[in-house]
Amino acid sequence: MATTVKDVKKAAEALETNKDLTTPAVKPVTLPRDNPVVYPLTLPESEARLRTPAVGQRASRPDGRLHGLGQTKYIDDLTFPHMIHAKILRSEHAHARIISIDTSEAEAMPGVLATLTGREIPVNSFGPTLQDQPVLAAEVVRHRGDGVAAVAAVTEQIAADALEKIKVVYEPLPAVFDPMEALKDEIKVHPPASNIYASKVIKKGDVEKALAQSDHVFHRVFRTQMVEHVPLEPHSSIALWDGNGRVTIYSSLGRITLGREDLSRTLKLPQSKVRLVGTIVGGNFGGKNEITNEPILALLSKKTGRPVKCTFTRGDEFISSTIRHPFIMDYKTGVNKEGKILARKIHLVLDGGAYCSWTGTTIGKGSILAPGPYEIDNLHVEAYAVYTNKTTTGAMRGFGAPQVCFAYESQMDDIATKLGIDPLEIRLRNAFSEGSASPTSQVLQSVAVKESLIQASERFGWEDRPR
Amino acid sequence: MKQRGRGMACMWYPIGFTVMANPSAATVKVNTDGTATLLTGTVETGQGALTVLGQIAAETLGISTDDVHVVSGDTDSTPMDTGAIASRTTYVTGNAIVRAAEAAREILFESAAPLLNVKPDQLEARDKRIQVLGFPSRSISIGEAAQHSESVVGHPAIGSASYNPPTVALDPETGQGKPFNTYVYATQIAEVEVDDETGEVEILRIVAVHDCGTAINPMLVEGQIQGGISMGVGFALQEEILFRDGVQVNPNLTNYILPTSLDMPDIEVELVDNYDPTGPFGAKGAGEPTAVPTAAAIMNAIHDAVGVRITSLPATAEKVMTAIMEQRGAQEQRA
Amino acid sequence: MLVQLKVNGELRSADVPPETTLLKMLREDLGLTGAKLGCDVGDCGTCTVIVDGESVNSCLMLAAKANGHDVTTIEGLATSSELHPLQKSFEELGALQCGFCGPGMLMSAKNLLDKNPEPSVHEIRDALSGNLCRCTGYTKIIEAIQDAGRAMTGAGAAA
Amino acid sequence: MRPFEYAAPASTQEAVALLAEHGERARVLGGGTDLIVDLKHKPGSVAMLVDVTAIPELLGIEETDEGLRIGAMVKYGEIMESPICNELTPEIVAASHTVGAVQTRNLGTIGGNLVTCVPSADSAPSLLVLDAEVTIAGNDGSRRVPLQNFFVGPRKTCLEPYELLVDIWIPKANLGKPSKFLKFGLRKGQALALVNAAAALYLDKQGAIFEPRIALGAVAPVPMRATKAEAHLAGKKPTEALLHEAAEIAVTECKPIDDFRASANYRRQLVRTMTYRTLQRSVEIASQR
Repeated sequence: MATTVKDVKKAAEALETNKDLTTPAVKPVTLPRDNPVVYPLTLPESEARLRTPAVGQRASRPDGRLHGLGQTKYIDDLTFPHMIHAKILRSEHAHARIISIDTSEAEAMPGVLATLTGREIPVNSFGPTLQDQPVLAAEVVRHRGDGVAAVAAVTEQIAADALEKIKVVYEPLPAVFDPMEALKDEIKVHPPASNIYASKVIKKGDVEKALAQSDHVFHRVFRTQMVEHVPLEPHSSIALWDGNGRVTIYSSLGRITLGREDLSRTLKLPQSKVRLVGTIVGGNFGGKNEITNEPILALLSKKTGRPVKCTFTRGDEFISSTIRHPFIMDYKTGVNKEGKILARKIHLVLDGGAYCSWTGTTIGKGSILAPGPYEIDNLHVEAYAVYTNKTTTGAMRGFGAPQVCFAYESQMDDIATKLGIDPLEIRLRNAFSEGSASPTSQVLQSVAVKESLIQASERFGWEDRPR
Repeated sequence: MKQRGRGMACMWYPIGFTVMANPSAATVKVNTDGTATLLTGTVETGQGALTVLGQIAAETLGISTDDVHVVSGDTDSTPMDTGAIASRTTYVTGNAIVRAAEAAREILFESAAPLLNVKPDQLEARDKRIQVLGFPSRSISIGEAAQHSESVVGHPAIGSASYNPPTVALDPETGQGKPFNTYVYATQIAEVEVDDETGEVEILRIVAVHDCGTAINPMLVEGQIQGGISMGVGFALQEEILFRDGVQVNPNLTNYILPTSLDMPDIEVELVDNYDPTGPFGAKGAGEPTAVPTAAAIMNAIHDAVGVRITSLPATAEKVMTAIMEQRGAQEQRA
Repeated sequence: MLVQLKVNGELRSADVPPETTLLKMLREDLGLTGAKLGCDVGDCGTCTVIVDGESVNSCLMLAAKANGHDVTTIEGLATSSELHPLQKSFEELGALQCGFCGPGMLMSAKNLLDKNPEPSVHEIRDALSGNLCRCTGYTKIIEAIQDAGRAMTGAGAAA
Repeated sequence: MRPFEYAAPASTQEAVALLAEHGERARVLGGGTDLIVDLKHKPGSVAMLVDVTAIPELLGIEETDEGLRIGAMVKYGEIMESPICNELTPEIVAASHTVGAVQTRNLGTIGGNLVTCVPSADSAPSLLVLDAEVTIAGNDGSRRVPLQNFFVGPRKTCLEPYELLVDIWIPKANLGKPSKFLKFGLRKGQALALVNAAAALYLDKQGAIFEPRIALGAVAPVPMRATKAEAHLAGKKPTEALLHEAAEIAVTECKPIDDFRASANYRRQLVRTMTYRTLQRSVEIASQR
């Protein structure tokens, strides 16, 4: 592709000859707006898909071919006649009282068909365990991702322009961002409730005694960060409210049964009046397990009598969808000379962001898994989740497990280093076996941690390096 | 100078929600052409769940993966499902499907038994036929059996069932109880190279050995593991949403750094041979746990390479460099 | 303004405002929804198409700039008699999961194999660094590209 | 994006005339990898885009008696595949390879990168160490400016509103000059530079350094030369200690900032390491000649 003077001349000539193409004299006929994907009608059969027994086959996915052809339809690929587009205005403050919202100027714009504010939502709250999150904030905004108003317009650009015409008057409130600060309850995110909205305790044996009797006690604090799921497909949904008062919603949601429950609740409609359709989700990882803008679109569709679509921008995806809980993890572990863990005392603080979301499952799994896959007779795990005026943290691949694994496995190597024991060996000395008791005293079955350690070490060649 | 190091991390991870009910239902219809239609309320979110669920239905009915058409993702027509969350689909929805397909199969056995002059419990569904146990030459095709059920017996071969993993609530004081029905286990080992003058960490290799019970579809399990590791790599070294006064400073893919193809190491995947009698054909799950031990293994490898313990994620080059300089400072003071 | 393109070998045109990106024109005016909008600023690569033999981010290119040029999208990768070897390998080896990165990923892969039929793993990684994938860790995608490359050069492929 | 007009003039004169006509509301459109993003984020201020990517005077790579000429609208992808560049200025090729990813390199132009004039412009250091000059066309003809003087401040060049960057010249004497470019980003693919560094130098018959050049990106308001470090090297034998001393001087010359990507201190550490490494590699190449 190296360009030379000759190439430039050639390019100029090509431009010349292409003149007809670039400035056609007659407007050519545009082909109908169909989807002209080219694909062969006779398709090769995949052998693994044809074999019995089916289990254990490396069968290819039926959607694999459609992915490759560009034929898979995600929500944003769907259009309906007369479909319009919605955009959501987000908060200007991390914490503020909403004094007033004036949408009149936006509504007067040509191309704008409707606006919506939180007060118009029949039941303006949702959440999988605590219903503490508004669909659109009506009284108080608790983080910058809170939506305060929505606009439906004939194009996305007009909807975006209209957002700038909405006048929201706020009374800023003091905000708290640091979870350790938030624990003090000096600034409350959901007053009068405490910022501590979830906690968990797991106790077994006598930790203090066992720590006192340990040959070595290891203590360290570990921290993890906020992480976004980054599905390549941003959240997208389309709502169609029909003449029978029934609403159909196409959504990139990963859990439609419970999504329908949430919609029925927020819209105050019987479940039979709500149909939720999911196509393939373009990446979920826990981030698409809650409704976001679906009730808003339903109500905008009701107001306008048109299908309404909203696809998140990448920015929306970051600030208004959920993200992974940061953990602050205080680990104290007592071991004997042989590296056997005698006691582990763990204190976890989860930065919950502005709303509860999937914190229940995260704090549950995080606490139970925190001691690691090890037989430990004396345990004390205490975990607290606190509200802060930041992005809501929710479900993300692992529900707290990647966080605590970072802590318990880092400390395992600290112990190994100090005692001069090989990292593989110290794990084998402590790991669960079939029938071991878990931190909650559950008798474990189908245990394979030692097997995985040995097999991985063999594959890696762990023993190849002299100690 | 570049310093090499290696680190391992193992983990355990549960299937399903913590005590909270998380049922799935399924309906399996056997068609007169010998295929089956599976109705599930879950949604394909990329893992290949629908393929695996189809394989589970196919296995129960003795037909091939291709013989099962999966209908999903519409609350009007599919049964309830807690959804694509908590690594639960293969295990929970899979268990519901086994039960639903067994119910449909039972109807086929009832219809076929008189035709084959045996009792229903003497039949099995195998290689696309209903055949007499231990006497495979005496058989009829599944399509025929379905046809007979539908048009003669008047009992179409449709089975429905649901499954919710049994748990025991945790004691509020001590947290003791049975929060999950089963767990999976894994070990990952990372080899890294740390540039001790920039702090840059290059991951050379990751070995991942995972237990997921029976791998219903090993190819898809491998895909889960490889993908989980890439999230683990981002979590370990790169990804962080940064705030200034409550405002995200990097809410875009230019400044929120996640692994590109050039940032990923070669990944070697193996599965542990394991069978969980409580799962569908011994299967457990593979979604989330794949992303769990990666960061820990990498941090241990960094420690092995340059002797610094990273205590907060992500281990950016700057953080690693700062730790190396602090360590040098401390060593100089001692000297 | 009237923009006329040769898309997947056929002349297509649409009357679009000058601020229309090539991606928007393909998706909304020509009904070709294969190329995706993932970030809208050229970071993710889901919008990758090939213009005059070179892969580009169609979200960063004005449709006006493509006027009079040759555009190949994912919809034009197969023929009516055969899948492209990349499509075959990607399918058989389970290279894609959620698939949202797929159309862009495949166009980048095609762009690579068109220029370099037998790329090394590093060259493949380098060629894909503008296509983010969150599902696969890129592993099976790289394997599938190698496999397709072998099929195209006649070295024999697994798929 | 908000509405704007679009024009694709066929010559430099036409382009300059359009820019003069529309004044501040017009913007020059090159590959668009920066400008289109800006228009999406900060819409509304631009009424006219003047697309200059098809103007023949702004295209092409050629070697003349004067040196190497790279048209302002030459894409990174073209530089990477140019046999002339690969032979004569391999580190400009290397720098081009670190820009974005394939798709952005097939759109983005070297001139666009210079005009955007961000401190981290990837193409700048490898050009600065070869004493590159640029040709600027305006209403009254054209002028030639050393690249160093082209950069005025963050996102500010010496271009007047009606002027156009036409091409970039590497003097003949510097073609094939031993050089090394390094970029350090937060990841390997599609990275923005935390620090860019380039060095170029010759060794004389006695093995002493002459005409040393060091350029750094992303550590000052504009891509900069570390002239004191250069002066320290000139005329001396390239010992390891000398190169380390030069790197330390470069650290004192740069003026990095703290931002969310990295601290100023860390950037200084990178300058230390990367200056040394680019010098060391340049010496290695020079001594193999």
